Amino acid sequence: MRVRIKLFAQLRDRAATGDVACELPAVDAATVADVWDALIVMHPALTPFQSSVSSAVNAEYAKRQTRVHDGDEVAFLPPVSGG
Amino acid sequence: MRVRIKLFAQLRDRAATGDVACELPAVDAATVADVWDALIVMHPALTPFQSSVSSAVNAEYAKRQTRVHDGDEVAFLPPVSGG
Amino acid sequence: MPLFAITPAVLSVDGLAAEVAALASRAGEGCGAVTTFAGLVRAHHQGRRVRYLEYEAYEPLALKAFAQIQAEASEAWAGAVLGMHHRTGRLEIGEASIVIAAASAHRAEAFAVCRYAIERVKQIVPVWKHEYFDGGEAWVEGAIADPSDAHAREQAKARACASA
Amino acid sequence: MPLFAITPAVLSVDGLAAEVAALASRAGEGCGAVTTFAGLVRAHHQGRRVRYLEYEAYEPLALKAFAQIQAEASEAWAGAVLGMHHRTGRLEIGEASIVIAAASAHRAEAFAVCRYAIERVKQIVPVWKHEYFDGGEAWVEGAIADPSDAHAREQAKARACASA
Repeated sequence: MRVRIKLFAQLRDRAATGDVACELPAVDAATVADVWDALIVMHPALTPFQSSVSSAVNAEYAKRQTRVHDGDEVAFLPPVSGG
Repeated sequence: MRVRIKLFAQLRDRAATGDVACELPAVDAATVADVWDALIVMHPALTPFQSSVSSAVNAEYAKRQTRVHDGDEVAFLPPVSGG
Repeated sequence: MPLFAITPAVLSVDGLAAEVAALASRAGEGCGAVTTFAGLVRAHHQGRRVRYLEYEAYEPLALKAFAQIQAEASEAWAGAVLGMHHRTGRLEIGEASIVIAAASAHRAEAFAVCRYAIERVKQIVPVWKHEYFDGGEAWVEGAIADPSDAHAREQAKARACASA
Repeated sequence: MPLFAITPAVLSVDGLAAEVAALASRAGEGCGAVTTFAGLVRAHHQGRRVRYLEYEAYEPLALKAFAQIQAEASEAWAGAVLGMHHRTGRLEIGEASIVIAAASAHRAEAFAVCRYAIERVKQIVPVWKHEYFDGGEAWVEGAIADPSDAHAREQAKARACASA
């Protein structure tokens, strides 16, 4: 299965891209955590954000254990600083 | 001595005037309380406000025991309801 | 635009906000937060249908009361700039009777000063509201004005959430 | 004017205030209080001279986060109407990055909702601030976004002075 990863702010800067196509093994229960693990293999510079990153699936906040499906958009968000 | 009394809102309505000239005996220590006492003799309808009225002398908040002098402007204020 | 005014003219909250922001931006840490409050005439009050209001003020004392509120706010939240305009005369439903704006480097102070100001206005500023409703009219009951009442001041501070 | 927006356009706090006031005036007790908050770009931050800021947002999620904040506020303070606009792109010193307006029958709710909203924006809305200062640039450190964190929500409520 294939998901599209979106990266923002520092994450995008570190990865030097805001859009990453990600191919995952077609397992039954792929999660956001699996997508992150695949991402940091491709972009090891993102590893330090492991403990502070938030995630969203199809523009809804998600948890590490949230299931992802083929075609989903998975976003990783560094700590927010709006306002 | 002569002071000018200003009345506002309900007080003015009850007295049917906002300006009252008040002649006081030329004592050494006339106070706001003396002016009030003279006022309610002239306008007994104001008596019920005795416990809720605030006062000012020359447009500065005053207390019952504040001294007044010839020519002063003494204002009596019902409870405020601005905002 | 003066920071404090008693006026029969229609009030402008954005003009006052711009004014306090400009003043705060020239101070110490600059201006990072502007808060405003506007009190509007409601169509219903205590189960009555309001037609319009009339506000009366003792203007020279009201301006001094504004100045006292500003001094109290500066003592509690240094560096915040405060502006307050109260309208007088006849006000229609939906119109603003008072606008308050506060500007500061940080939001906690701007919120606290703005809230503190309206609480204190209702306690000590010599303004009176006369309500004209369907079937009658009445002066609105308010607070006995005592500018030296420390308890009232503490209550206003508590509502301003002084600790946050 | 939409109640919630992420936009590169200059923000208008008075337009948003008018919008929430109009909506609140058609509800139950009517609109007696409007509060606003504007966050402005300061010239100094952490001892550095700021040249300008750039804000970036994940717009579809940010709009959903605004909706969540509105739902939380409605649960805590029924009847208050809330609007929030956050700007993106390059902002100069003195410009507003965010404007919030809240309208309610009474002032306590209007203040609480406005303050609650900005606290929650800083906790859960996916927007990022990039600071360009004399001698460099940096992403500003913020809060780990967790919309289901009950502790953060309680903290925002406490700062909104929910009890007053």
